[in-house]
Amino acid sequence: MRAFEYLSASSVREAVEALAARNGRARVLAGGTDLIVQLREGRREVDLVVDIKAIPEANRLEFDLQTGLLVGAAVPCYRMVGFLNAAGIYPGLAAAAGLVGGTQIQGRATLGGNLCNASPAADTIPALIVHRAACLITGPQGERELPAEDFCTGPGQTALQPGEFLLALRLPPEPEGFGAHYVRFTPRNEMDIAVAGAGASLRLAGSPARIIEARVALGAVAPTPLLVREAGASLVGKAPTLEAFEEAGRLAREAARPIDDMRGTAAQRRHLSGVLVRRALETAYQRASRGGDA
Amino acid sequence: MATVWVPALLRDLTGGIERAQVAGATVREVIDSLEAQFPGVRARLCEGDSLRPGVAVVVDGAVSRQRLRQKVKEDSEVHFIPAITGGAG
Amino acid sequence: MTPGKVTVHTRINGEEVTFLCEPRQSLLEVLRMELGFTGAKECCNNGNCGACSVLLDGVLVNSCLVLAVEAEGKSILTVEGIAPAEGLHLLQQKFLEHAALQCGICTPGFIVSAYALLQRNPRPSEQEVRRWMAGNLCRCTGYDKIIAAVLDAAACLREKASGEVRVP
Amino acid sequence: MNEKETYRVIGTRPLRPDGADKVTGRALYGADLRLPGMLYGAVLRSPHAHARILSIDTSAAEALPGVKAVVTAADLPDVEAKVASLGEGSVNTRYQSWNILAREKALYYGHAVAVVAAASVHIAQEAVKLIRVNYEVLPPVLDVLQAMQADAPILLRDLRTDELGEKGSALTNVAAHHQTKKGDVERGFQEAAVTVEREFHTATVHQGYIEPQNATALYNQDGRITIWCSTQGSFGVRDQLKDILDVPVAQIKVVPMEIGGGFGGKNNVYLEPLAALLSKKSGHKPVRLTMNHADVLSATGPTSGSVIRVKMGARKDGRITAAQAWLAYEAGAFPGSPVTSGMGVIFGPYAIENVLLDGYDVVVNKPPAAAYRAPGGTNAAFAAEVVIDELAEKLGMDPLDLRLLNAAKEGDRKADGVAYGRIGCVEVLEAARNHPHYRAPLPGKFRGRGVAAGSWGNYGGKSSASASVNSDGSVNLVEGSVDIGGSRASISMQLAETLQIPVESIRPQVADTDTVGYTEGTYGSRTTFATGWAVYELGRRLIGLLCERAAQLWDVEPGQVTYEGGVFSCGGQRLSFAELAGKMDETGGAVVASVSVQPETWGPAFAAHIVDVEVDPETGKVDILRYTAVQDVGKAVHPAYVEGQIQGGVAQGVGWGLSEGYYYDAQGRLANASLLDYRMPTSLDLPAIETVIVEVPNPGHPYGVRGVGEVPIVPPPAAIANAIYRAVGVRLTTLPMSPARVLEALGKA
Repeated sequence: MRAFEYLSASSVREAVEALAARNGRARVLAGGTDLIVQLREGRREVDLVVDIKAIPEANRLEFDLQTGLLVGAAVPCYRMVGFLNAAGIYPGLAAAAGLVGGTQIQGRATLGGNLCNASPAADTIPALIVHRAACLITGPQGERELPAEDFCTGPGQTALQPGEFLLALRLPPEPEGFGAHYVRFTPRNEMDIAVAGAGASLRLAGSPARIIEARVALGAVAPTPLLVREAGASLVGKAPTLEAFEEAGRLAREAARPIDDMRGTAAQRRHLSGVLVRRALETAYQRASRGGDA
Repeated sequence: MATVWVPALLRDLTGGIERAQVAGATVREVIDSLEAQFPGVRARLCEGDSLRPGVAVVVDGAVSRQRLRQKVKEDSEVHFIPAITGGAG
Repeated sequence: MTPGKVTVHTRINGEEVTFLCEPRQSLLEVLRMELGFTGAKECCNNGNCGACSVLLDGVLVNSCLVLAVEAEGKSILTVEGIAPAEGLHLLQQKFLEHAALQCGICTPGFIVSAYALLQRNPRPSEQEVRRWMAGNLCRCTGYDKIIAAVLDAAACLREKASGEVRVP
Repeated sequence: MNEKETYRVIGTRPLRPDGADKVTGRALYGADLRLPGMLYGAVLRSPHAHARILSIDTSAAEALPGVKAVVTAADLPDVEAKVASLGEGSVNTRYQSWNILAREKALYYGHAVAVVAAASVHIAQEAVKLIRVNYEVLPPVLDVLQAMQADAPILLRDLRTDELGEKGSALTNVAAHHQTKKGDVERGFQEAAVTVEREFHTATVHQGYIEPQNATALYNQDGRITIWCSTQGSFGVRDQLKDILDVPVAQIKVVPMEIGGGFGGKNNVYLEPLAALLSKKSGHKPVRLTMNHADVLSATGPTSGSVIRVKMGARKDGRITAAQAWLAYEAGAFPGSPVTSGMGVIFGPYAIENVLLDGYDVVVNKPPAAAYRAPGGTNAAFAAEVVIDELAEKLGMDPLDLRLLNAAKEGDRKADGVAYGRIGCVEVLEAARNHPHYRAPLPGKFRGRGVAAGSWGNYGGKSSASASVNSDGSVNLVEGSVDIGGSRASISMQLAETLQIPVESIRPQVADTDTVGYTEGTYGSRTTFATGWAVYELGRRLIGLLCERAAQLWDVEPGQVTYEGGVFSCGGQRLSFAELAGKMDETGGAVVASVSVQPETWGPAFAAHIVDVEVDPETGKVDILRYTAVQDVGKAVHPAYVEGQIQGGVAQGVGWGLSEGYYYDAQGRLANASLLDYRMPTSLDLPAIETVIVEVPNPGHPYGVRGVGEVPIVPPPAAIANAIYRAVGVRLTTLPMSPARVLEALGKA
């Protein structure tokens, strides 16, 4: 591994200043499960690694019925999943975050890191998108917010500007009649990267129930995680039926732009997009009809 | 006389004969006898003064480590088979 | 540019240990090459096999995916710290009784991983053990005897802790 | 020989003697060794699958502070000249040398090109990046059928097809054509009422040991070379080093460290000669080289991908009348695939009158094939056992009944004409048919049960051991067999059985090549068989020596002393083993013995596997619900480790069947060279694996031992394929049977 310096930043300001001073040659370290591998394999070269785990704001994990969930970028998956499961909230996000690696990886990997690594196959990003998560970004120009679907711009590429870093993620409260889920397909039952993944959320209202809001997002079938607006739109106003879910799945399949690689074939990914969207919607619907995720 | 099972790829030299009764007290002598009956056999089975590295000789069911020096009995069965390999090297 | 070495203060298996390292050195590299804790094995070296598992402040991690400098102020438990002062830990004993190891290279990682599991969940189901251990690869055993050893150790530890009678 | 019907030690389950070290992390594997002043190495590997090396410039690497030595192929002895003087027999040495460091051409992605030793591994890795190699990139040949075509790019400049001593005239990638012929297949197929013919493809797969290759070398000022490494056979390493480095055997000492898995993949040397050369060039400093898994997957192992065509015919009553197979195996960059082993396995469990087998050994731009657990057997059995399943279906017969009807028995001749001795094929198939698993209902949609059989020949080979008796009656045992899966236990148990003393009294030690007699590697299911035989002879010799000591004490002839139940006696005089050991001083000092054996009477192993699967027709995913493996092991010395061998073989076979396989991109770069994307089964992918041990003792071994480790990997892919067919009605003929392939077969994607 090429040599670099290490800074454990204790404040947002210290981190921002250190990142800005290195002009793109510095990188944030949270869980390290991607960054350390990339540095070791020479896929990324930096002069400085800025550890954000000692920054209080990056470790926040808070839930409020009015403002929703706030997850600091340095919160490891096991901690967040445990928090969500214990409180019985955001089961769709818990499902996605719980899939990131095996137990050892769960002990280190973070939601923020999963997002910043910007893998097309990242499990948590479709879940964040369907939860309408916002990315809280901080940098030399202060803080800004960006919808999760706009954060990744290409494989390994994000909307972060020089000197900026992802500080936290904010998820709005799950409204009445809301349900969300993420499912992925992997050949192995663990320790695998999604061949395809699908997140889905919907909100039900009325009696008989109609879908009043819906979001569908795909992973591993395009250069970035994909919000499939037309699939979500197709559901709005409809009754929550298998036919409606399958139609959303069909639209998702059409939106997918998959490739052949060592993890799967394009044809397989296209097919799975439809299947997984339907399955995600089925579980999201079950959650919604039980009176919301909470 | 020992019975030699002629390897499939040598049957062009034996006129299609699959089994031959040949004299010899060792595998070396058996091959000499075969050569006398079917000229060219020795050059295919041997390389210099030893059995080819890729060829194994089985006498009465056991793969022989003595190879050309292996003793052969009057009623022995002798097979030349491809040496079992696991991989290169 | 060669950045200088950094001083890191830790507790390893209950003992205070201070070491010097380069920022690019992983915790695994320092444990093995500088401090002599070779029980943590360097195998895949990118988080995919679990052979280098250690507990970092009580959390199971792959030490190949931790920079040694990150261990500042933290406590580390390696396989060398599992056994009590006398004899073996029950998990270690059960691994031997069940023949749960063949080549043994993955064994320290499995023992540390199982130790972490039983601290959290003293009564795991077979499926819970299999899921927890999915980050520890073994190529020799087919996992069968490892799972049996962990379940047996869990039952014995419960029995020891509470005088509980085992139900077969 | 099996005069003993009951054993005291054999068949019990003692704790392994090296156990405490392995569960506490104290056991020393190769990468755990630290020597004073040790340097660390890194290897530069070819990014191209097929390229001519025009030049290598190492000057910038050499100039980097901390770099102590750089080695390229120019530093290896010129084996070419040696080959010329020795004839074709040395051709493997030349290829091996070319594999150690690419000479004229890089022949696969990951082929080592240069290697650096430096003060730290990080400096060595930085230095490697400074080496400039000028390549002329050539088109790669990655597919065995493509490689066989007349217009395919040629890998090696001198390769002509060998057909049992007859060389072809044209340059080719087909290194050899083998043929086995018995009876008349044409006539056999005419007699058949039903025939099935199919073509099968299997991916290149890796042994997947968890510990990467490592080697530490000290090339001393006096020319002595010491190598500490992870190997299945220390003497094999010594032999290879002698040839590759062109140094006398006496100059080399190989110290086998604990080994973190091998499965056949740690017989060949990769790093050892490089570490030795770096040590020499760096001023005789010890040098350590280790691989990571990217290196392991791209440049060691693997075993052959293959294309196999099988045709079988049977009469209405189920009797198989003819079987024909065409097998083409990838050898990797240099000749030497296990195709002949595949030919031995393909119809191994059956007595068939008319058989024709053609096997082709074909070079492609992949790493040279290394042995992998029953090399070549799994590919072959996959093809044959799926065809037999289809025959059973067409005949309306139970698949195990069909196999039993045709099962090979003692005296039946294999395809190569050699007659089987006492084998347990029928016993294994009967045990499978009578197993509750086979009879259990399997309710639920998309579920199916499959069976498959498998055979493996096993092996004997050279083994040595020596022992000395301690005054307390314990025995120090020195053996040359590296312990990969608990063989210290199975060897100690056979010595304890022979000596009629507790196994805890045996102190086994695996020794280096200076300390023990020549012993072949731990491969070929040979260790418990051959090294076990060595310690049986060793035990008898020690008893003979101790009888002489007792005779001295009692003033009788040694022949009058008997040894029974752990007690020496003559007339009314009695001394236990330990008591007599305590009197060594008065009777002439230490009692020591050494033996070496080379048994040729190994016995083949047979297995039958039953598997239940569930297929998700929407995703193509196959889940294993239940698995039972039945196997004849001859005699199970340590049943727990026998079960473990069977379970481990099944697990590898399941991986081979469902998820493992090399994925090369169009340029021939291995895209899944990591344990993340080379998908070996995790604990969550496998069910409990039930084992059924059948014991048909091998009459060619004092304790009836056959060999255990290899045959369990042979049936799994075929059994799974047959189960998938019963579950969803499609025949999978390509490995791995990945979700994408299952979906494709179902017409979904």
